[in-house]
Amino acid sequence: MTGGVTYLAGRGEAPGPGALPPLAESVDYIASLGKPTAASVLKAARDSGRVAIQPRCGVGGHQEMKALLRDLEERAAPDFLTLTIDSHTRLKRFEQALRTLNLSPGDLNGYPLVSHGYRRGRELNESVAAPLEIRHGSPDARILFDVAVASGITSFEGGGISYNLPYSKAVPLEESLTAWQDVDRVCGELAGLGLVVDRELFGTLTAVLVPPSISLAISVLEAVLAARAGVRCISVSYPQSGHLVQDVAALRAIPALARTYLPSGVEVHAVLHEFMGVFPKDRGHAEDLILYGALVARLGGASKLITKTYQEAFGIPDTRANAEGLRLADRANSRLLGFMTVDEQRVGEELDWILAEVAEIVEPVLAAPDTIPAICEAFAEGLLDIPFSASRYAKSGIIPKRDDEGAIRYLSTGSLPFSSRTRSRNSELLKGADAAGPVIGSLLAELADDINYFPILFQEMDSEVSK
Amino acid sequence: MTGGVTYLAGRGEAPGPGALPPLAESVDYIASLGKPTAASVLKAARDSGRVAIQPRCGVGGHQEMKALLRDLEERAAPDFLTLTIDSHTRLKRFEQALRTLNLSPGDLNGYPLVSHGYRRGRELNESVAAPLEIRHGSPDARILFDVAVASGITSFEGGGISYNLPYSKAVPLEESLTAWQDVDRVCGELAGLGLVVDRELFGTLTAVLVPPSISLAISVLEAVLAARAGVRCISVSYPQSGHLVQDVAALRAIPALARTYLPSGVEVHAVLHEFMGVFPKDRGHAEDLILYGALVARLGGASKLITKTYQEAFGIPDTRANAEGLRLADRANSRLLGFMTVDEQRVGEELDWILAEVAEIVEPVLAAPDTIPAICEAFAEGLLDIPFSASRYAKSGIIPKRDDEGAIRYLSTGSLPFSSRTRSRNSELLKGADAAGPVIGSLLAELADDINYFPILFQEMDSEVSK
Amino acid sequence: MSPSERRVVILGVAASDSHAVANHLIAHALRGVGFEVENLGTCTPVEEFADACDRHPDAEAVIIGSLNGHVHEDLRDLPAAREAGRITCPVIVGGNLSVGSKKDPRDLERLHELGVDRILSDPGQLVALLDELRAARTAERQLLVAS
Amino acid sequence: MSPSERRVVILGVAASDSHAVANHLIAHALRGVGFEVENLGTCTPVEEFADACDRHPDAEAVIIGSLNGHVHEDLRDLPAAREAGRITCPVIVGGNLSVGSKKDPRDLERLHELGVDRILSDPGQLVALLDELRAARTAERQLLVAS
Ligand code: B12
Ligand code: B12
Repeated sequence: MTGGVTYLAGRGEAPGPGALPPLAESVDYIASLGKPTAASVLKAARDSGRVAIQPRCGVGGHQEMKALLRDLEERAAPDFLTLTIDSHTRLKRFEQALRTLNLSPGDLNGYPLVSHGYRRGRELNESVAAPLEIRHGSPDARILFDVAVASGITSFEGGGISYNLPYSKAVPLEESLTAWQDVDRVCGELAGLGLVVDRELFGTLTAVLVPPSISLAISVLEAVLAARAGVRCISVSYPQSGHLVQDVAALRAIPALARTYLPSGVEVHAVLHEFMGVFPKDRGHAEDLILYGALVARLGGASKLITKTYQEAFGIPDTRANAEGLRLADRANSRLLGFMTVDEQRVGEELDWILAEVAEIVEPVLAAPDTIPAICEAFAEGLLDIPFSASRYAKSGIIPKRDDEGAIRYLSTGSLPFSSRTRSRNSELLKGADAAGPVIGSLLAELADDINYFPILFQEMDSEVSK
Repeated sequence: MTGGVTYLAGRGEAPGPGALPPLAESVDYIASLGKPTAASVLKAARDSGRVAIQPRCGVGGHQEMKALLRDLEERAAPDFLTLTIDSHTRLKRFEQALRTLNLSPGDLNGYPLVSHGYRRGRELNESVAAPLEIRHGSPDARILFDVAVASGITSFEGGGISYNLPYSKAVPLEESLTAWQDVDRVCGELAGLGLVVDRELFGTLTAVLVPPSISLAISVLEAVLAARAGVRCISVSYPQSGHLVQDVAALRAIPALARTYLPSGVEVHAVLHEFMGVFPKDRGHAEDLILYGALVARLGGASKLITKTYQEAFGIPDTRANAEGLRLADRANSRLLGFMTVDEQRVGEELDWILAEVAEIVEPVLAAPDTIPAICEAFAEGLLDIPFSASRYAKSGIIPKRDDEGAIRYLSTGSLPFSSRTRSRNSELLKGADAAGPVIGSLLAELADDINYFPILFQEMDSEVSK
Repeated sequence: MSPSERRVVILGVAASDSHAVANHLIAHALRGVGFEVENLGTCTPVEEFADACDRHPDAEAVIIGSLNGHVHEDLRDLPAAREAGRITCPVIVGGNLSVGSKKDPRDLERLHELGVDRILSDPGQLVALLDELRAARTAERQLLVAS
Repeated sequence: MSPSERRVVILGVAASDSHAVANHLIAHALRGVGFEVENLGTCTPVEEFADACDRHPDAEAVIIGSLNGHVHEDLRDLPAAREAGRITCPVIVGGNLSVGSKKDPRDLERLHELGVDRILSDPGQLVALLDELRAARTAERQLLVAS
């Protein structure tokens, strides 16, 4: 029964150059490619205890993109390669994407796949051995997804919450959740045709001071929706906070959450995004952070790691910096580092707390009869929330804060439905940190310090609070 | 009273181009250079808990050498830079060195400082901010040392045993020990003039499967001689065996041995030489080993680390590879790796054994009235020994072997004056390893496997034994 | 700033750009020193800035952040909006103003050509710049009155 | 090799080179299969190899290892020694035969020009090569006898 399988674009605007081939043809094309799917590479990584490595990479021009992928593969042989999509395309500003592509492709901050069209997508796919993933930030990715599948790409990032709230201002959640349900349903249908698409959720959200339980709770909700729509392989990504115990616990929470909230037929992988906030500028400091992130991924049992580069603080990295970031991160897979351990007892405690916080956030929503409306309502009321929202559709009523050790806690839990036990633990943990200065007035300075945590730790910058 | 201070060359052959300036002038020159001495950089590193980083580097041509030093400093800012001397100069084959320098400087495996002369040495010294060390392998380094001091270089590697047995075939130990006593005496006199020269001993010896207690015992003897001659800053280098607990224990043994065998006025630094045996060929594997070595240096509390490069298995590295090796090693100094620990109890046990073995080797020698003749005699009788000697003046009667975990033990202790307790521990530890195959006939294969430990561990090579 | 004084600025992030953190912090900081901030938030096309100017004819400046490298395309309609007299106050831009890790000064010139008046890197200098611009305008008005 | 057969080789490391490990292992291995090995060890000038040839006129080959990259300068006197008839048997060289990590085939040619007969990388192939060289020599002798 494949009658239901159609391109989503048929339901929306017509994409770039020319119509897409029939879907079944794309599935055959992928089989004929003779390269592993993203899902199988992830599984192989987990089975072998290796953390698969993946860069972010995307430039506007087609030849430049091909060269970039090939160079990265040649220099660093990552397990995955990426097409990072430009931010016009993300917001369906296809006209602007096309204009910039024609006038000045170097001005694009990613590869406008829709404008280039699926034939070029296939060409990129064929030019490297590693499977490709599309990374973007589109509240409504249906057109992009169609072109991606037609290009033979087997991994697609995003979700109805995580690719809306951090990435757009005025797209109602219902709209993005519905659009992503469409994407996930096609993934389900493709699975029926024998092609398992890896759907990575963007737990990184707004990246800056995201409390682990917020990241994981939103991924749980997106994962539940995806699994219901038929998705069979889900990667739950989590952004490194910078605190070892917290990060290892958060990564280890992912399989535990999958057991609790997802059907057993779904493969779930933990993915670490190397620190996504303000990066140190000095090359050595940036490299310290890159290596640290990769070690955290290993200790946390992640299947995959998305790397950063020593140019992160400056702009989109050049090829060499990107390759060096990959190579450095890959050192964490070294056979010689088996001696590294983490304080298991502290990780265990932190893990329990993370699971409790996530449960308190997601369970009221999942208890409602209809999940999508329940999510929209919860965000409207602040029962679900994220810090620093780019969108009007989240309240950003929570205030994150680092504790004395650097772990991210809740200074204000906003309207999150937390138990008093959770609330008092958070304020307990922040007591020391608060003591640093009077709360009134210095809040902004303290926030700035927490945002600039690594530049300050590496003494690239003075603390605002201690000024 | 500086009347005793003269150039050693006055006592030997006349070196390269032109006579050397008066020694006092060189001391003034060093003071005027306005850069820290090697000894002060070592002290600063130890005080700050940082492992200072140093490359090996040396090419034949002068301009090329200057460019190499500058490039390395610009790209990787190591704490020390090196002039690695070519192997003609090491053996006082000055004529061959000069001929190759004139005909084809690229054919030299190091910088022929004597042929270039001290003025060029000063030029090199002035062209970089880091202090320079001379690394060579000369059984009789007196001429080279004179030119080094005249060049304003404040660190000089070698010793009467460690720069003889691995580096020449037919130089009697008495000759090299006496020549090095001359060097050390001038260091003492220079200390009187206010210039403390760092004298690094070459505990690496023949580099391949050197049992830690052999390396350390020989360094103790050289250090005792150096301290008696007036040397005030001694770096004891130790070659990474590849076994974490053994290496950390060996590095931590260095300050303990200094307390036991050296006068308290002498500064002693532990230096790790990143793995000096057969390196893996694959770049990633080599990099894993480089990072591992650097982490071992940190865990062992070394003041300094001499780095390798991913081209080690192939030949003298190019500048980029050298810089990348330095940068990678420097990651071990990361502030973010404070969580790394080592099994302190096992390190403690291993440390006790190392100290016991060293004591059993050195104490009979140090008990003799005259140390130099006692050393020569002990080597003649095999009471002192090293594996794989390049020289006739060591018996190479000991046979090293890796135990099940990869630590280097004694399969045969030769004529070393070991207690039965030490001997039986070593055979205990090798029981498992021996069980791998019948001893007769397979010894050579087992030795080959131990030599090729890392290529085999990284599956670049098959084990000979299991063939 | 005296408590009676009312100073209004229009703030936002460029059209294709969703980087919110600096925008949140700048709004907080300006409000903290007494400004009335009409914060249009992320993903704000030139058209929306122009509409806000219509609503706030007394706005001292339009302050636009851009981090994602797309500022030139995102401000493509700025010359037209100025031409049409819809944005008359000074336009200040700050952030990460081109794609890539190596920055070319030409990219800043291109912004001036689009009609951007001032480019700032440190938001800490915003208040001083706003004061300077106001002083200049006052002087200009006095000049007009005098002539 | 039949137990009665006596096969002699001369082994050593080039003049400026003190790398001993491969030399130790090759000597052991050749002895293990029955060769009589005159091992001159490390740091052996051409002169010493020639002296050993004098002592062992029946030597099947002179086998020289070089790791440190100095093989060309170290074998500089080889042409003279061959000219003078002091080294008449085949000369086999192996190891790391130039300075640097990128190898140029020209460096091997230069060795042949110096009078090196065979260059090997894997010591495991030594015995086969020695057998081959001996067979060639026997054939040559038979040819001489026959003609
Ligand atoms: C967090 C982050 C994100 C988050 C943003 C979440 C959110 N909604 O806010 C997420 C993950 C969603 C994200 C997405 C993307 N990001 Co982003 N992101 C960052 C990151 C890591 C930190 C930014 C941040 O919040 N900093 C903290 C705040 C306080 O500082 P700031 O934004 O850097 O701003 C400072 C100055 O620029 C200045 N400033 C900022 N605005 C203004 C305005 C005025 C008027 C003035 C005077 C000054 C000023 O003051 C601030 C303090 O010094 C930076 C890299 C870094 N800095 O380390 C990349 C970075 C800004 N992102 C980048 C890119 C490209 C993207 C994407 C396009 C993805 C991609 N292709 O890789 C998408 C953009 C989506 C879109 N439509 O715009 C690039 C920009 C590249 C370039 N210009 O060449 C950066 C530099 C990363 C990189 N090296 O590639 N990103
Ligand atoms: C151990 C070692 C040392 C020890 C040697 C101790 C001793 N006395 O034996 C010490 C530390 C003293 C040393 C010193 C030096 N070394 Co060193 N050393 C090594 C190292 C790490 C291992 C060599 C070894 O023992 N391997 C084990 C044995 C079993 O294998 P092998 O020697 O590699 O030989 C193999 C083949 O080459 C071949 N082979 C070898 N000989 C022969 C002979 C024949 C006939 C045949 C057929 C085959 C053959 O078979 C072996 C098995 O596959 C190598 C790098 C590496 N490989 O990882 C560098 C290396 C050989 N050393 C090198 C150099 C340059 C030096 C120095 C000149 C110092 C310097 N400038 O950096 C001095 C030389 C001093 C001198 N006068 O020669 C370079 C050579 C560079 C080049 N050719 O471009 C190397 C490659 C390191 C590097 N990457 O720079 N070294």
